[in-house]
Amino acid sequence: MNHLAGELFRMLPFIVAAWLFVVGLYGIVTSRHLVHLIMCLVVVQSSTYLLLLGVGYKFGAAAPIFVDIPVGTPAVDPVTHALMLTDIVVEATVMALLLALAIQAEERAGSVDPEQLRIMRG
Amino acid sequence: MIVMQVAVLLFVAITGTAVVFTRNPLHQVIGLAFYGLVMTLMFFIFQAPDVAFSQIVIGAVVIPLMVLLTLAKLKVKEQGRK
Amino acid sequence: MNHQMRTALFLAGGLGFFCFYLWGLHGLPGFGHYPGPYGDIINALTVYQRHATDAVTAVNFDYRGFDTLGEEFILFTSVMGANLLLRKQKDDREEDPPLDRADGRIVPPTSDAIRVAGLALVVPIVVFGLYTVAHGQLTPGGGFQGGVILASMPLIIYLCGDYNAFDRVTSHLLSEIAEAVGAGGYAVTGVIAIFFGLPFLTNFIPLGQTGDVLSSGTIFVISVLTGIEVAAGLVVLMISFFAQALVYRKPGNENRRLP
Amino acid sequence: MNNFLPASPVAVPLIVAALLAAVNRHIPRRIADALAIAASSWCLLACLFLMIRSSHGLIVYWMGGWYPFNGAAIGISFAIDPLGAGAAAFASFLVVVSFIFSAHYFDSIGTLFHVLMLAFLAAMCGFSLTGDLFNLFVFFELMSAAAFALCGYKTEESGPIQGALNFAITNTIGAFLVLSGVGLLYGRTGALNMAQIGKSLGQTHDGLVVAAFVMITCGFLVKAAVVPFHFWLADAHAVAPTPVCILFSGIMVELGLYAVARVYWTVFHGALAEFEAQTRLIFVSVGVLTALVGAFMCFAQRHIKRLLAYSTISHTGLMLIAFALLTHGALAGLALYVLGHGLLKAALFLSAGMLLHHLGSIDELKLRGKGRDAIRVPVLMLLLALGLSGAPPYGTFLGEGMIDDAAKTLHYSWISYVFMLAGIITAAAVLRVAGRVCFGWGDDLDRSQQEEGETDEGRETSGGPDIPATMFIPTLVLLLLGIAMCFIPGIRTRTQMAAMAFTDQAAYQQKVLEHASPPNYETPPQESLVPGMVRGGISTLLAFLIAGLVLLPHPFRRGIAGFSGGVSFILRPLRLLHSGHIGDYVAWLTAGVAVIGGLFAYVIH
Repeated sequence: MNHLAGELFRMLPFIVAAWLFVVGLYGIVTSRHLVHLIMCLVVVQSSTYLLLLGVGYKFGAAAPIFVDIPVGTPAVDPVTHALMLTDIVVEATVMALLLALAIQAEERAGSVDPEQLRIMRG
Repeated sequence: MIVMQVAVLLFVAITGTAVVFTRNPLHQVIGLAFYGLVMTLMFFIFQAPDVAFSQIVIGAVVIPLMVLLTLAKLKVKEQGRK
Repeated sequence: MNHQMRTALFLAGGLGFFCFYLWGLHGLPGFGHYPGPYGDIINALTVYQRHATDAVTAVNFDYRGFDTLGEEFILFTSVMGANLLLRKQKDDREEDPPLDRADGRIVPPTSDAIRVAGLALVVPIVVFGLYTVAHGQLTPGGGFQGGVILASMPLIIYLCGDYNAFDRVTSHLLSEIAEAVGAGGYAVTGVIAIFFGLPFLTNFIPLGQTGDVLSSGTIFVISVLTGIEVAAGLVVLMISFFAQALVYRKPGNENRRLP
Repeated sequence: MNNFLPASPVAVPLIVAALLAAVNRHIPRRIADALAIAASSWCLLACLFLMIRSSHGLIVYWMGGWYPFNGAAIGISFAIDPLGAGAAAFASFLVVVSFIFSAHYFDSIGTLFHVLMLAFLAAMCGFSLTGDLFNLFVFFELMSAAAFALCGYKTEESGPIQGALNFAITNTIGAFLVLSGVGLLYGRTGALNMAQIGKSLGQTHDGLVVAAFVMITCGFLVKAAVVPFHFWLADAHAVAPTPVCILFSGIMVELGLYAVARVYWTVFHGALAEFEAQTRLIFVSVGVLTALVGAFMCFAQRHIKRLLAYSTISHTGLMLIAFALLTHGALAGLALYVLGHGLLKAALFLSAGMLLHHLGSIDELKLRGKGRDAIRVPVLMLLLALGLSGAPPYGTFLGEGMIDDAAKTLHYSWISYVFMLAGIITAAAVLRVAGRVCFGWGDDLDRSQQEEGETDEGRETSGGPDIPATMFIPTLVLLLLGIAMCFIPGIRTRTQMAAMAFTDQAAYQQKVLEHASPPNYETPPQESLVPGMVRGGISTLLAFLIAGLVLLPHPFRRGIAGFSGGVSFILRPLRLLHSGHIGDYVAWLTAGVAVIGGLFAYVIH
């Protein structure tokens, strides 16, 4: 039992990451509103934050800012943080494009329900 | 520290799930902004202040704002059709 | 496929994917046990090599500055793309946009207290934004974060004043030019290094004293350029979205009501 | 110059893009055209030069001058080899063609089109040249961001918006899959440089490695539009402006496959070496499925651009088969096939664009018999269709022959029938279009198949009484190059040498991390081209036969009614699956990743 709890703890951020990925996809698949769908995509993306954050973390280590702490103090991985920053920008920009498309969908097709947006088929 | 980490991770999982299962976009956007705040907290707890800094402005302000503006536009259009 | 079939297909696939992903994640060393070496090397080198105390900024703007160049251009491209997608069509009917409120409801005018509070907020926000941009190499922050803070200034003006005030403080044209200058400047900074006989994006400016605002060579320059790009890019985005959603608040439309 | 050249295919278009964005609308259109063409020509020349230079060994270029520290990469490198540089050069070439062709397009949007195209180009070049896994993701996203916007350009119609939405959502999920895979690898190895990850993984093949492999591969295969990730492609191609389509079909989709190959040979080759046979079988199966689904769907279309899009799906299936053989011989064939196919498919899309420009429609049935006064275009399409069936002397034929030779040694010679079948059906579909549009053969609109979706699209240009030279000449040049590439002396040998270097994981690692000099490869023997010629000839004849049967006047067709009934029996459910519903697409995507992942999990255990 203790072993299982330890294993769960060891994997916790990663389990949450996998869960968010799948649950976000579920939201996308079952969505009836484009804006809802786009927000679900944000949840999928946040899965990657958790993965990267969990990967780069070190127990008991400080943030990688060497102002108040001397060089050599154990610090968490700065590279994953840089990757996450990139990821966040990507998130915001893709959102902007998708929302612009959603506005145009309402404008041109008169609906934001994926059921009604099926002109491209066959 | 560890208790806080576990708590915030579970909190992220719950709020994320709630965002997906909120079907009304107007309610959902509030959930999303809250989710952004929870993520910010998580980044702070996991020693990522730089990321937390970005996340709070992007996740809790910029994205919800864009979504709100989109929803406003959609609503105007919908009313115009009726 | 109808809704049930789609959901069933997804649940089967999603469950499979979830298990598969967990199987892969199980091979990770467990959180809290970062294996290195990349981050540890950076942590050890960054203060000596780059005179920057914020390792994340050093990675972002120097060690992996090329990624950030791509990232800046993702932002730049998306802003351009949103401009393209939200452009006015020639055949767009000049429809009377209805108001976004129920018939007869009157929006209360913004109170003076809020206006004053908003104005009082603007100055510290700008100062804080500039501070964040300038101290990126020293403390958490940098061009990206500072840029977003700066971009929130017109937003506050909108929230506390109105769209007209927002319109007055933002210029679409200027923001677009500033955005292009920020993004292009980043690439140009990289090219300047070549004239010093160095590879693309290499530092060519004296590193200065660790802890100074003007330290860390190109990191500072790139951070400022990124700040310009991000702030201007977000303002352009906001203008595009506001123009979509808020046409009906422009002067002259003020008294129209739903038919 | 050595410091500048490797970075210039990314830096130059980005700087010009920023410049054009800054002066938006304030310079005349022709100056913007000239600047954009100059920038993309620079990329073309630089990449060609790099391609030739790197044939003597990998060129490794460290951004920011951050050379590896104790064998660990701390910066981002470009690792340029002939195949990567070749892909970038081809992308630049298509961008140049696209800029020339689009002289009559996009009048109302100032320089926005140029800006987006240049960013797209920089992303494709960076994507082809980089040696860093996360950097690959960044350029993947930059490519996508530009592509989404370009795809939705015609915002005045409903179709492009829906096509762009489907494209953007599926590809974004693909990108997250890639990023998750990168995260997994980083968590194990603490490295992002592909050579270093490969070295660090060594021979280990546990769940993490397999999951990372499947997620990265599937993410890139979304871009490569492989069944069941392919749905977005037809939607996006059918609606994107023609000058953008040629980039989508000609190179962007293939770059997805390029990334799969690059990552496999630099990162996973050692780890998965033990399971090479199983990996081969899995991906060949996926490829066959893709080739067949694409071919049948292609034949069922009447929207000409959509028809061409499905033909692209079919051919990506063939390309995936070629990659899946996992030998350098097949990879060399793949490279030539991509080049040959890209030239022909780009020319086919340009032909469709000319029809749209001249006749104002892109619906095969509506255009029946209308092509007589623009007879150049259907004739051009006919000539191009021959290339799709792999007839000599088109570039596709050369690649196909090499792939067949490689398959034979692996006892996979049956795949040449798949190549023939896909080639016959896609070529027959294009021949049918050419025949119907040009001579008015075949059925008229009244017996139209029960079309459900979009069959036509609005004009992209102001139209005109004749076809301008800026449209016709680029198309002709593409066709001629598609033929001429067969006659470049030693092209097969050189490509094979390049493929050997591409697939040599150990040499790649040593060169990137330790700056070792490259090994010398011995010149491979050349197989005879005769069997390929026979196959290509048979395919072409059969394609003509099928197209002829479909175009026969109605009374004569009674005899084959049973045949066409059978075909539509297969096609109906297949077409229903292509529902245009984004939820379906994502559900298929998830299921596809789960199935491929499950197969690999089964194999490893």
